[in-house]
Amino acid sequence: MTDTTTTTPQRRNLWRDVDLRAVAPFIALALLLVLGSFAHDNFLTANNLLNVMTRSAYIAIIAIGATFVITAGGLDLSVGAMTAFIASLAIMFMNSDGIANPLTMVLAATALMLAIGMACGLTNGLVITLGKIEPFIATLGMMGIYRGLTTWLSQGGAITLRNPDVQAIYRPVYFGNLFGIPYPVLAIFVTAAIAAFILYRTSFGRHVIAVGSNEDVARYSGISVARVRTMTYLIQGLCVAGACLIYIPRLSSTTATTGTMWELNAITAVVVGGTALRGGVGRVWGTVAGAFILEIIGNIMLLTTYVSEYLLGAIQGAIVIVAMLVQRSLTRKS
Amino acid sequence: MTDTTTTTPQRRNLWRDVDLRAVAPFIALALLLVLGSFAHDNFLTANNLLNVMTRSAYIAIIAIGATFVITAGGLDLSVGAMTAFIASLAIMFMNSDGIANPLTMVLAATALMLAIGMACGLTNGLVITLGKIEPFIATLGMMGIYRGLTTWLSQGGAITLRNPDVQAIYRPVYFGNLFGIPYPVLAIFVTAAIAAFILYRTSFGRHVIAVGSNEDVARYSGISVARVRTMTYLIQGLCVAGACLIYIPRLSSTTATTGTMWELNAITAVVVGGTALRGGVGRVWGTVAGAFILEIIGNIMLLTTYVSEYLLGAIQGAIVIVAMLVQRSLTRKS
Amino acid sequence: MTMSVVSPSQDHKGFMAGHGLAKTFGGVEVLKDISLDIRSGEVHAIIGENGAGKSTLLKILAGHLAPTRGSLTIDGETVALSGPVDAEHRGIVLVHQEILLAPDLTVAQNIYLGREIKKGLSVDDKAMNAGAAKAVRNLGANIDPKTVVGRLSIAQRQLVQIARALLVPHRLVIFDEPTASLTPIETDALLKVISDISKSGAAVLYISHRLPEVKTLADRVTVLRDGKLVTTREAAGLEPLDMAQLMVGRDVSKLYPDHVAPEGEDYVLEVENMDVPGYARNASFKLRRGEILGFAGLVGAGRTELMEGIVGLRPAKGKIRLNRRPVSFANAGQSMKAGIVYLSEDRKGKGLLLQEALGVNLTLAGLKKFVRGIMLDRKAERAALDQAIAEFDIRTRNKDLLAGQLSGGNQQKLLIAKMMLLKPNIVIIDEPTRGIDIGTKEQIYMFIADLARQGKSVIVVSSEMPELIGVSDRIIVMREGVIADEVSGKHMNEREIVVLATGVKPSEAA
Amino acid sequence: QDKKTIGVSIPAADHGWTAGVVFHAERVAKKLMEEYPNLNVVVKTSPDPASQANAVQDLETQGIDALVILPTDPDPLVSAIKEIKAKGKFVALVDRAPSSNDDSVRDLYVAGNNPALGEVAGKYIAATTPNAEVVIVRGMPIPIDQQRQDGFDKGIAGSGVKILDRQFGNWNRDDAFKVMQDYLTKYPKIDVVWAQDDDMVVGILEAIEQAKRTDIQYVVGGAGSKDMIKKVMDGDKMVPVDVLYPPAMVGTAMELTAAQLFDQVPVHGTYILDATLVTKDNAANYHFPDSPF
Ligand SMILES: Nc1ncnc2c1ncn2[C@@H]1O[C@H](COP(=O)(O)OP(=O)(O)OP(=O)(O)O)[C@@H](O)[C@H]1O
Ligand SMILES: Nc1ncnc2c1ncn2[C@@H]1O[C@H](COP(=O)(O)OP(=O)(O)OP(=O)(O)O)[C@@H](O)[C@H]1O
Ligand SMILES: [Mg+2]
Ligand SMILES: [Mg+2]
Repeated sequence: MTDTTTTTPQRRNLWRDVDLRAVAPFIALALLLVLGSFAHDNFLTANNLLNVMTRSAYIAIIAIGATFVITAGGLDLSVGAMTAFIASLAIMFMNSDGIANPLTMVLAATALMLAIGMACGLTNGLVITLGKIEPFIATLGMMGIYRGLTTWLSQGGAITLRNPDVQAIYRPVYFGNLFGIPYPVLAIFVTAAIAAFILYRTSFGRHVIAVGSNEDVARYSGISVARVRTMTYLIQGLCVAGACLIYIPRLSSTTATTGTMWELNAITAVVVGGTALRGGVGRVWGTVAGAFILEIIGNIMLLTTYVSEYLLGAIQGAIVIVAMLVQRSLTRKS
Repeated sequence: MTDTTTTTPQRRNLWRDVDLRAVAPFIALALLLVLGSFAHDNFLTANNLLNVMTRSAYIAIIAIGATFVITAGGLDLSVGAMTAFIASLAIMFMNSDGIANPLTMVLAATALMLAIGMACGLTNGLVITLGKIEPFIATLGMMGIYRGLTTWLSQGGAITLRNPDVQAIYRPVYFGNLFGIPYPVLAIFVTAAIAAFILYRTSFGRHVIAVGSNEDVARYSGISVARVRTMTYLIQGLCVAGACLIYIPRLSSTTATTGTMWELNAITAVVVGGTALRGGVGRVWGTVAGAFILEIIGNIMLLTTYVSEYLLGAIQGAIVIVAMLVQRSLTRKS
Repeated sequence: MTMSVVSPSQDHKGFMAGHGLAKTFGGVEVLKDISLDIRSGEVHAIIGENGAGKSTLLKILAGHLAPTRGSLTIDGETVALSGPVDAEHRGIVLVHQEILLAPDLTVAQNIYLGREIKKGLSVDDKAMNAGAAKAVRNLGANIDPKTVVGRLSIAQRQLVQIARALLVPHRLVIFDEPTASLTPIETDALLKVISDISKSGAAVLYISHRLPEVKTLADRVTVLRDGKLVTTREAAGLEPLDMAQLMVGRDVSKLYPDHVAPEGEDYVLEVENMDVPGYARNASFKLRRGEILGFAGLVGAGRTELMEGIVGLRPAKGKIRLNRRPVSFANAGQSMKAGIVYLSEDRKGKGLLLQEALGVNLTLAGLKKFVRGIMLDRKAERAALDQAIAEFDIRTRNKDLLAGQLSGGNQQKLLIAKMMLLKPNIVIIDEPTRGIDIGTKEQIYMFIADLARQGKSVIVVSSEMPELIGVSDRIIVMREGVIADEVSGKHMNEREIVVLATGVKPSEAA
Repeated sequence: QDKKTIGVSIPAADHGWTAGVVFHAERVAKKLMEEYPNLNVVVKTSPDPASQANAVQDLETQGIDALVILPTDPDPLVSAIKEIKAKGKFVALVDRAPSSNDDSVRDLYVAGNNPALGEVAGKYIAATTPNAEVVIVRGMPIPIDQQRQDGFDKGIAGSGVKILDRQFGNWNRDDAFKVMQDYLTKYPKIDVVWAQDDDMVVGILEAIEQAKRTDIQYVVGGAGSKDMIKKVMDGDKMVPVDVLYPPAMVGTAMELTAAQLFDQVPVHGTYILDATLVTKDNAANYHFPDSPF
């Protein structure tokens, strides 16, 4: 009961701080939109922006899963390879002609993808928690395994969806839209909303944050740390499967190099979105903003005519660093 | 000092523990050597083993630098791209014909590489410490920058050392040997010895460990955390330059893809060697063992005839995981 | 060994008992053959020197550690506790000596962690915030339940931790030094909570180094020494000095050394208009050569932050003169070079590398002294450790232990030894005896007085009023980030200090 | 006349051959814009199929009249290309054909011949050293590589040529060096190495030289980098031939597309370039010292 007057200014300060931290990625996003409007006249058209959002869908959805893993203090480098693996298996399944009705086929393939995604995520989680191996190394190893299996499945070539009926029925999942909003964009927001609910409004989400914040505390509180960790990888697996769901109708084909570097993109999206790599803080909507940011950088680079294409990579790297600096300076001022 | 008689068993126990933890990677290495001897008759020949050790030199030397960065609680994903960048600049310099004497030219190029390496490392360090950006993201951005600059320097093609005199005088640095031991192998051991001395026997090394172990404690002990962190990136830059020194004479050329994935290999070597990614523990000699382990896995895969070439990646990934499991189980038993 | 068993009083039923408990860490037996019973409705205090094994015993009772030998019974039945959660289900809760809270979660989220209140699928944050606010208020504290724990002071965290433990249905509440980081006001509130718990019929086990507190609160007292149980007695009839004697095994008659307060204008440190944004405003004070200056205040008064601002550990504005010369420090390294050292109140988070050996910790701040050429002189480091162990009476059976394996009090001594290696002229000690036994306290007070006698100056920041009064020449009282006033001589008494610290006249205070 | 824009989408310069593609695309773009004052050519590079699909979309956003595309990987890009085609734009596909390569995908197809690249190399080896024991360093596990392998197998069919091993060198000099070093450890006798890519030959030659092995008679690469062509020209014993797979084909496609837009020359159909065998006699024709490749 020391004194109530002192609490108030302190609390207000705190609030301002929390807000800015969460808002920073959106400010970075807004700045990029302004920058983009200088790059090309067509940049700020609904068409272009919807294109960009649509194609950021896989990374965004994978990154939403990564938000859970990272919030719990983990890391998953295998998601890119896992995408290739799951998508390859699904296409092979749809090529198998076991089911005559194309719609049933697509639904069965969807179920299969989700099942494989969960199995892969579970494997990652168990290798890490039961094997007690650092997530970085464990998932790097799993990345080799998924990638290798994909190469083997494709026998070095491409795996292409052959059945035109299946293709026809599946295609709108990427190219279709609801009231003008492409399905993949809807998928991002639905996934993010569910994820935000789980992370912020359920006890499981609370436990995820606790495990990432201080493992010992979580353990003493009766939380099964290994279970929670494993579950985050399972969620990651599900999200990867979700990404595959949207990915397949777009290109209808996979190769051994599908999804290379996606793990780094996903992690970048998460971190640019304000989630700390050390764990304990997770920002689902920030992650979505992060994924948009990455894709918009690429879009601007492609629309502008001033930059040598040899330097694209350099400028993308520089913009990511600048985006982080903007975030940091915003946060510090508060 | 209540009871002296009990001291002895305690210490012995402790020693056993410390020893096994440090020895584990070497045991994994020995197991791999046994495994390899089944893969092919020529595996255990001096020739093959020296080949493998020689070509592990770049990763080993880069990984020794990474040991410092990781021990201080950091991470550097830019090392592969930095290798390509430094080597490209050095080759362009040697192609410039500014210095007539080839020996002087090589020496000048060496000095240049070390200087650029330090500059790159310093840049990484300052972006992280001054910019207060997570090392993962900061160095991912820098990776894009170095890689982009390399692509731009080479205009997408190869940068090849043209002067035959320079080539002739430089070539032995990779292909020559001292009493049968190839120079690159010597370089690994000399670098590791110096690194071990710095990390374990100097006050700077102690500070590196303290910063990685608990940043606040280090700060309250009057250690300049930012300075120590930056210095570890500088050391990493120097090690990358050292790796370039050996890399250039091998193929006398670089391309925009030189050094891709080396960052992941280096980090894997460090972790397989027993250094913890969370910082505070650094094992220089373990890192060297880790680099050998990675290279030997690749070597065994190529020598064996039982495995489909499509599955190599999968099996490499699996072996890395198994190697970590072996380590963990050894450590736990103690 | 004297082992006097007291006949159980009729109104207290036995709840739990330990029989022949022993615990071995890496070959060293730190607990030997301990048998004790705990009765419902009693407050049972455990006292002993630092490293006597108190925390270890309590951890065994709460299921955090398994005993190497011996057994536990609850309600007469032998049980094997599989872990803290199992113990909690049986109504046994432990409030740790160390802070165990998730720094990224809010107060309410921590209090309800692992037992969230749910509403359908989602968690009911409203209910939990309300519950947490109430739980904290019951402890006499005022902490916003939506504050992130990482922003709380040590004392506030301690209170949150207690609130969390008390939320579970409990039959035995175990407190490991709950008052160590609390100021008198919070202490009083907590002591009241403790006696309420026992009145409600649950048992309380309780460790404290504050013997007068034990005297007023405990029904029975168990004394540990060197891992052995010395005695269990009714508290009535045991005076603090008797307790001290039982603990230490010798007479402890005079806790505070004599020290003559220096006078005059020989100021070594002058602080003017110091602002530490968010924590302290406009602080000015002067420190004489050979003086011991106390800093009093409530939890959250900003003393720690002011000191950290002065030595360069936090951004701060203001004038500092050292020996009349203006100085300013950008980091702790600079202030150390100038001869000022600061010992953090947070020895685990900011004082010691818990995962490193004692020697590494000891020499970390003064490492320069151990460099020969470019190499570290490990022999000299080892010699320094031997010397520090002897000089500061660090109780460790093994010099190869990690700092985290020392008992709390011995960690504090190691921290003092570490900073003294720098041979400073001005020493700022924050909560110097937090968690330290009475025998060691005496040593630390002696040490502080010795420093002053040698012409060095000491600033003592402490929440323990008797200690401040006993050891200081002069006391500055802070309230809400501002220096309220300064007291010395006969004005240095608890009443006047509390009035200054709270800004409330004694008549108004409830 | 109206202003017209040609969008050119090609792989990023990530190894020698693609660098050549970028070089020639830029060279021809500049040339065409001089020739046709009303023409604007936009060249964009992408590292993988997914980002190339994005790039195609972005070119469309910018507004183009024709697309010249050399896909990083053809099958995954079919939908993206069809999208453009559906809007009535002229589409020229270069080099890499999807499994269904018909008019619904493109108007013009200009191609090197991947199977032929393998076949020509195989035939040469079968003819020169009919009973050779050959090791192969493959590229990356993607379809182009597979087509070349199949072509090679067809080329050696019926001869006594024996394939000892095929491993991936990832079109990368360093990896090729490693693979070759291990081949040399693994096989006491190797007659011929086929690498199907000149970049990798650089690493292979170094590994052979280091081992001082004399059993290897020669190495066959592919694509026609200036360094390898130079070696053929100079009569290097280890590199007697090279198989052409000219990155300049992208320029051909661009020129044809410009002609279609401005000169109303009908250029629909398929143009397949030969996988010419470069020998000492004809090497001079294929040596471009200024190209980065
Ligand atoms: N994990 C451990 N490994 C080795 N020794 C330990 C460990 N934990 C405690 N000890 C040792 O056990 C002894 C008793 O420690 P404990 O923490 O129970 O003391 P305490 O009575 O609570 O002291 P304090 O009053 O200082 O908190 C000490 O000598 C300590 O060094
Ligand atoms: N990291 C932080 N961020 C924001 N506010 C903080 C932080 N740490 C502490 N505070 C607040 O700063 C104020 C002063 O801190 P603190 O309680 O440490 O002061 P003190 O006078 O040293 O008290 P103590 O008796 O605990 O040492 C308190 O209101 C506390 O809640
Ligand atoms: Mg204790
Ligand atoms: Mg304080």
